Amino acid sequence: MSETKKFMYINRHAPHGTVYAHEGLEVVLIGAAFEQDVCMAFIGDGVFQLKQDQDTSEAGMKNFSPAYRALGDYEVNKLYVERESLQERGLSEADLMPLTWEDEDDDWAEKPSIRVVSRAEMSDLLEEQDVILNF
Amino acid sequence: MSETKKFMYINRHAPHGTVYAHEGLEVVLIGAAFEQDVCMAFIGDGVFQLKQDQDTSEAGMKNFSPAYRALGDYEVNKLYVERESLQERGLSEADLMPLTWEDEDDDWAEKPSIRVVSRAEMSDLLEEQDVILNF
Amino acid sequence: MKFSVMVNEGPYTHQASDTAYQFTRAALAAGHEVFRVFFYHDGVNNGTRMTTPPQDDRNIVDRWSELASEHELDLVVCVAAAQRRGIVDADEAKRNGKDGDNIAPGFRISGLGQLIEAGIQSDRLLVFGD
Amino acid sequence: MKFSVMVNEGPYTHQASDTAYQFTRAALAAGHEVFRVFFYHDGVNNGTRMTTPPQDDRNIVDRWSELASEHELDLVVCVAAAQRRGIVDADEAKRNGKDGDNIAPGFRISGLGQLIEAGIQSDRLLVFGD
Amino acid sequence: MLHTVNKSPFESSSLRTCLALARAGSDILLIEDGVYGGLAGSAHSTMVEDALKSMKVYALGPDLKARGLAEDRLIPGVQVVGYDGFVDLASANDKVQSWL
Amino acid sequence: MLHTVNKSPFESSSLRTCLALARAGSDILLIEDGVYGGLAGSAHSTMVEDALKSMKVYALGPDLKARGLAEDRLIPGVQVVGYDGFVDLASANDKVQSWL
Repeated sequence: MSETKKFMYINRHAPHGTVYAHEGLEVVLIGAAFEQDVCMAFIGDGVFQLKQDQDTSEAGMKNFSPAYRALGDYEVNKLYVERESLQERGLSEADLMPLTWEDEDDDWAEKPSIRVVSRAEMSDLLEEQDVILNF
Repeated sequence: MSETKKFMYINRHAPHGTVYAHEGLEVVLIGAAFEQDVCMAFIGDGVFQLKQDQDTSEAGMKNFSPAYRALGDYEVNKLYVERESLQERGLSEADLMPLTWEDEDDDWAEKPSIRVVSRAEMSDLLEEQDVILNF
Repeated sequence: MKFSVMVNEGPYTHQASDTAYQFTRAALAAGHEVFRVFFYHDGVNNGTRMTTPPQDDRNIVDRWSELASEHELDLVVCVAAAQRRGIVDADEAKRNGKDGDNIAPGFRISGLGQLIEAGIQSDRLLVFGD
Repeated sequence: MKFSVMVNEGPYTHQASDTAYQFTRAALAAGHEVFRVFFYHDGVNNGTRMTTPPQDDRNIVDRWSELASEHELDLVVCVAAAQRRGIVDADEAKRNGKDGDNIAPGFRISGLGQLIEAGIQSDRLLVFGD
Repeated sequence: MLHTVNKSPFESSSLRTCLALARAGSDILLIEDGVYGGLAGSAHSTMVEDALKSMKVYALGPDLKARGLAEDRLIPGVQVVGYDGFVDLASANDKVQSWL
Repeated sequence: MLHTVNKSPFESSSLRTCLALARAGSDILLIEDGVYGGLAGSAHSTMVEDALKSMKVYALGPDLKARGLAEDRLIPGVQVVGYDGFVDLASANDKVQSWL
């Protein structure tokens, strides 16, 4: 099979309380080398992964949140965030890290990676995928 | 300290999906040897632990539910079940295993171990304890 | 049809490993192919040969080892997840200065690329976890 | 005041072991006694010396071992939970026919009675888990 | 598309999230503690009854039996399958999403 | 009596169960993912606002910082403590119940 598959990594866990977000991100970064059509979805508590200003020093844990900024360099630039999940949590898009990527087809213009979508749009996106992994 | 402490084992997990109910019961059975004032509370999905007719053979797992019947022999005979938790789950007391103990102070009369209590009564019971373990 | 299976929780604590095992067995019994079983997160703890479960309970690790030997199943333990949790084979023990290993028969330690490859090569990828 | 602490989840997967460690350290720093730390369920996985976490992350197992050696902390791993999950010391390895052990320095394997005793002897018992 | 749910709706939001995102025509399979979502007469039955109007909902038989739940306790319309039926559902659908 | 809650109220019923059973005068400490329960303006804020009428609610500072939550995002009345404050709360109360 020489095909390209559509991979979606769904993130539904908050960071730090469990390792799923952290180890899920490691899968995405490794998976980027396989040149598939990749996107990430942030649903429910998963939206907390993208919260700005995470500082784990006092909790004595590793702060893996800067690694989300590397996603653009790995050509992982479709990060769908469910609007309803943000709203239920009292968050807005301004609370999220400003993640970007450089579009080589557009003179390396810096473009936002995060796309806030409605639940209905998220539902459509799920249906389009070939492989879904859930972290 | 020669004191007797009031121990409550709170059970809030359904059986089989996770090991907490099973390994929690092992703590109660071992703890019975220490002659403390022991009770168990079943709250939320914990009430499912006492459901009758559990049969794990097709799922290929160990059926530990018969061990609840041994509790009476270990003088663990105060099993408080929250009424509201049963109701929310569409269960009634008739769905629960008929657990009993023999009262040596009453000519070994067989008495029921399960006491269905209201949420308010459960709240009072929590306050009375010295040590609370949660499984 | 070609399946792959991902197991994300350790033995006994969550039912995930049990359900994954029963699914894998049923898929093989129905004549399907199982390309790979990939163990991630605490799932790597399924791959230790050091367990001694009670006699009257199932032996989850042995069950996987036996299924692997009967069906030439590829049981892959993620190396990064295994390092965090202390699952090591002889190579890993050497590389990380450990005085022994604990990997169970039929399991091998490899990278996350094996999971992505399973997703690409298989018709269906099923995930079992908490 | 005399505290005991119960840890019910393994390292890294849940924050429970981190919070238990920080609490224990803070209790000791405030001059309290910590009678025992008891590891149950997947918590027993904190007691393996086979982990090799990434260099830029905390080493949860070593942290416990060091705290134990600094403060003569009693770190007890439940034997029944350890058998299900493959944590063994030299005695257990012999008893169960294992070809090696993996217990980390400062941890000892013992029975559930040690937990009940901690509940009886301590002024407060705190539980950290999933 | 096949969605699996393995958590109790009384303790976790997984089933609610799954049903909010699953499209009409989807197959939903309740496994492990997820089978409690199939219980009739519970505080969350309506959620599954609504789903049944546009989707098929299945529950894994071995997990129901393990928990002492007879088929007559299920919401009418919820179908019971074995591990072989689980494999068939995973084959018949183009992909599987596990709401862990 | 001190109650600790370590799970997000958006995904788990733990906080709701804790508050239903905790008596007036109790101390509630939100730790780990439980600190999300302290967020103002969320779908579950009312639950904690009601609790604050008869109980004290605390959130663990290191866990708030780890998650990028500044104190001004908390429901007014929720107090922030460090690990030392956690130890003090555990000492000051006669027992501790962890709603895991």
